[in-house]
Amino acid sequence: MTGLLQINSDRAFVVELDEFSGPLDLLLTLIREQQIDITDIPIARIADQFLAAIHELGLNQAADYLEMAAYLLRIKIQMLLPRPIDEEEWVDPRAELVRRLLEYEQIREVADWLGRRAELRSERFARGWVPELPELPPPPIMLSLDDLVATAERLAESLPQRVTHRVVPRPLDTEGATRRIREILAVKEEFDWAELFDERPSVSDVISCLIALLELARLEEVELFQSEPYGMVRVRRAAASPVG
Amino acid sequence: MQPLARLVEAALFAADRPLKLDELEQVAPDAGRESLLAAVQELRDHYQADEHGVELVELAEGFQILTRPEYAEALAQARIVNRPRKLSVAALETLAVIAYRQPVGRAEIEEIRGVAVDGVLRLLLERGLIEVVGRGEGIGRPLLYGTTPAFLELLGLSSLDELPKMEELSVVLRPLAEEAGE
Amino acid sequence: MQPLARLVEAALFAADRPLKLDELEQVAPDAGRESLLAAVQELRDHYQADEHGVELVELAEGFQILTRPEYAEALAQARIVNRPRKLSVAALETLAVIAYRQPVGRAEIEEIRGVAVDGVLRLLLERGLIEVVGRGEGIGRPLLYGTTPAFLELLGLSSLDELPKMEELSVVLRPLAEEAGE
Repeated sequence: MTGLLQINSDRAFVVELDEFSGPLDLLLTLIREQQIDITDIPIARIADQFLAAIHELGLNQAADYLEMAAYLLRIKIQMLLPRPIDEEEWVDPRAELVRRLLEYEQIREVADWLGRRAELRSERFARGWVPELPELPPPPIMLSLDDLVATAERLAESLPQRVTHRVVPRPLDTEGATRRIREILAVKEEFDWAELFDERPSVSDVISCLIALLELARLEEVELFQSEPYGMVRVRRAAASPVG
Repeated sequence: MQPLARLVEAALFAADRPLKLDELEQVAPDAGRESLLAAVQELRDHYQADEHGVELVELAEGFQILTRPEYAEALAQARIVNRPRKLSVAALETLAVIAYRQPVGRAEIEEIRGVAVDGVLRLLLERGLIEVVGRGEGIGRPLLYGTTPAFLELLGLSSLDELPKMEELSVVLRPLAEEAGE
Repeated sequence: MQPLARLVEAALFAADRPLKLDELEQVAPDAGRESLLAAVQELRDHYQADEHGVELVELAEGFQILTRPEYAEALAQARIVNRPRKLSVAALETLAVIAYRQPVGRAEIEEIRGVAVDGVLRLLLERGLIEVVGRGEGIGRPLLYGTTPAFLELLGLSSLDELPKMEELSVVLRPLAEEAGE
């Protein structure tokens, strides 16, 4: 704990509040700022600084960063364990981290190169307006079963299927309800709101109508009133209403 | 070519519409209308004199560079302009939802895809890949969509049964009791 | 200009994308590849020599006419064109992994980048910069991704071979054993 506070008070490194593209990016930035040899990372210090940084940047809720923090702490502990007498047997607990950092650094270099290329390319423009040649039918469509199935699978994957507590009700249809209210108002000046429903309306139907009515009331298309407390809600075409 | 004619060429080429003189003035604010018109003329003459495959024409909508009419047929033949197009990701996703869950209404498609699909639905209807197959229950009795025979033909399928089975997509969002019961 | 160069110009003008040599051959079926390449070269030289506002570039395994870079500012200022939005670092990193390791699955990308990439993948798919190119082995047979011609177009590359070679990068991956031995 003291370590963390210490880091906060004397900030040997400068972390910009710029967004990092991930924990490896942040880690690499810390290492670069302090000109640390990547193959000999002072893991205890870096782990503390990493924790302090994600705390400071408000990233301490992000799973990816937390995972990295846990990983660093694990290595820190492993480094504290006594080494085997036979040094040959000892595998540096940091080796995997070093490999990942180097691999990431490589990708980062390529990403920067791609960014510069894209920048150059964005200075040149292709033809903006291509007039259709006269009297051509719309272009034929290319569609393959593979594309369709891959797309369907991608969609299915992205659906919240494993979240069993998430109830997905029939979607609300306020648009339809609005249309229906206007249809009735076109022929009647005033009606019971129960008239909006079938005999057994679903909850979402009732909510849809309620939202639609409130919205129409806000727009001053309708007036809502009750003749007595808890009485039936009546819907009336507003005086200035354009409907009808 | 003179610098101003070069700039005019770049502008007419890159614009997504024919450009009026006013708009060309915005590209070269210091040039003045006279010199801009001269630059347009220079470009037109250049295309003419050097026998380019394109020409500069002035229509009511403004100035534009067009391919010469004599090439229209060769270009159409080669499908340079009218080439077959892949469906956009949005169209493909919508089509996938309809294929697996038909008959299905707009609200449900939007729920799965998480975006409004009006435009895409219209496109798919226009291209004859989907059609209205009925109306659903509930308020407003929403239109329900299904795929057409043209859709099967495009995929080389003889019936919908030949679509690879996709349990997830046909089941998810069905009655929740089933899922919640897991 | 020679008739074939004029036709090539008309074709490249009419297309809103790079045209491959194959496609040019369809426009001029009797010309032969050699003379078509010569016509492309003639057109390129002509734009250069006569100082046009556009130039012919080799792009995404094809040819395309583009405006010269020096006009970008004026065209953007006048709202003739919209400069494409810059890709985020996350998107560039993901593209870098995919470009070098394709076909590659999500898990591998996440392993290298150290973050979840669902959102970025979706964005890149939607922008057509990557596509699903197959399925991997193993549990769930993960989707594998690769880059598209649009990716080359975005970067102004004529082919993937133009990407920097791994051994040219300043950071070189050393074998693990070497480090562990230190």
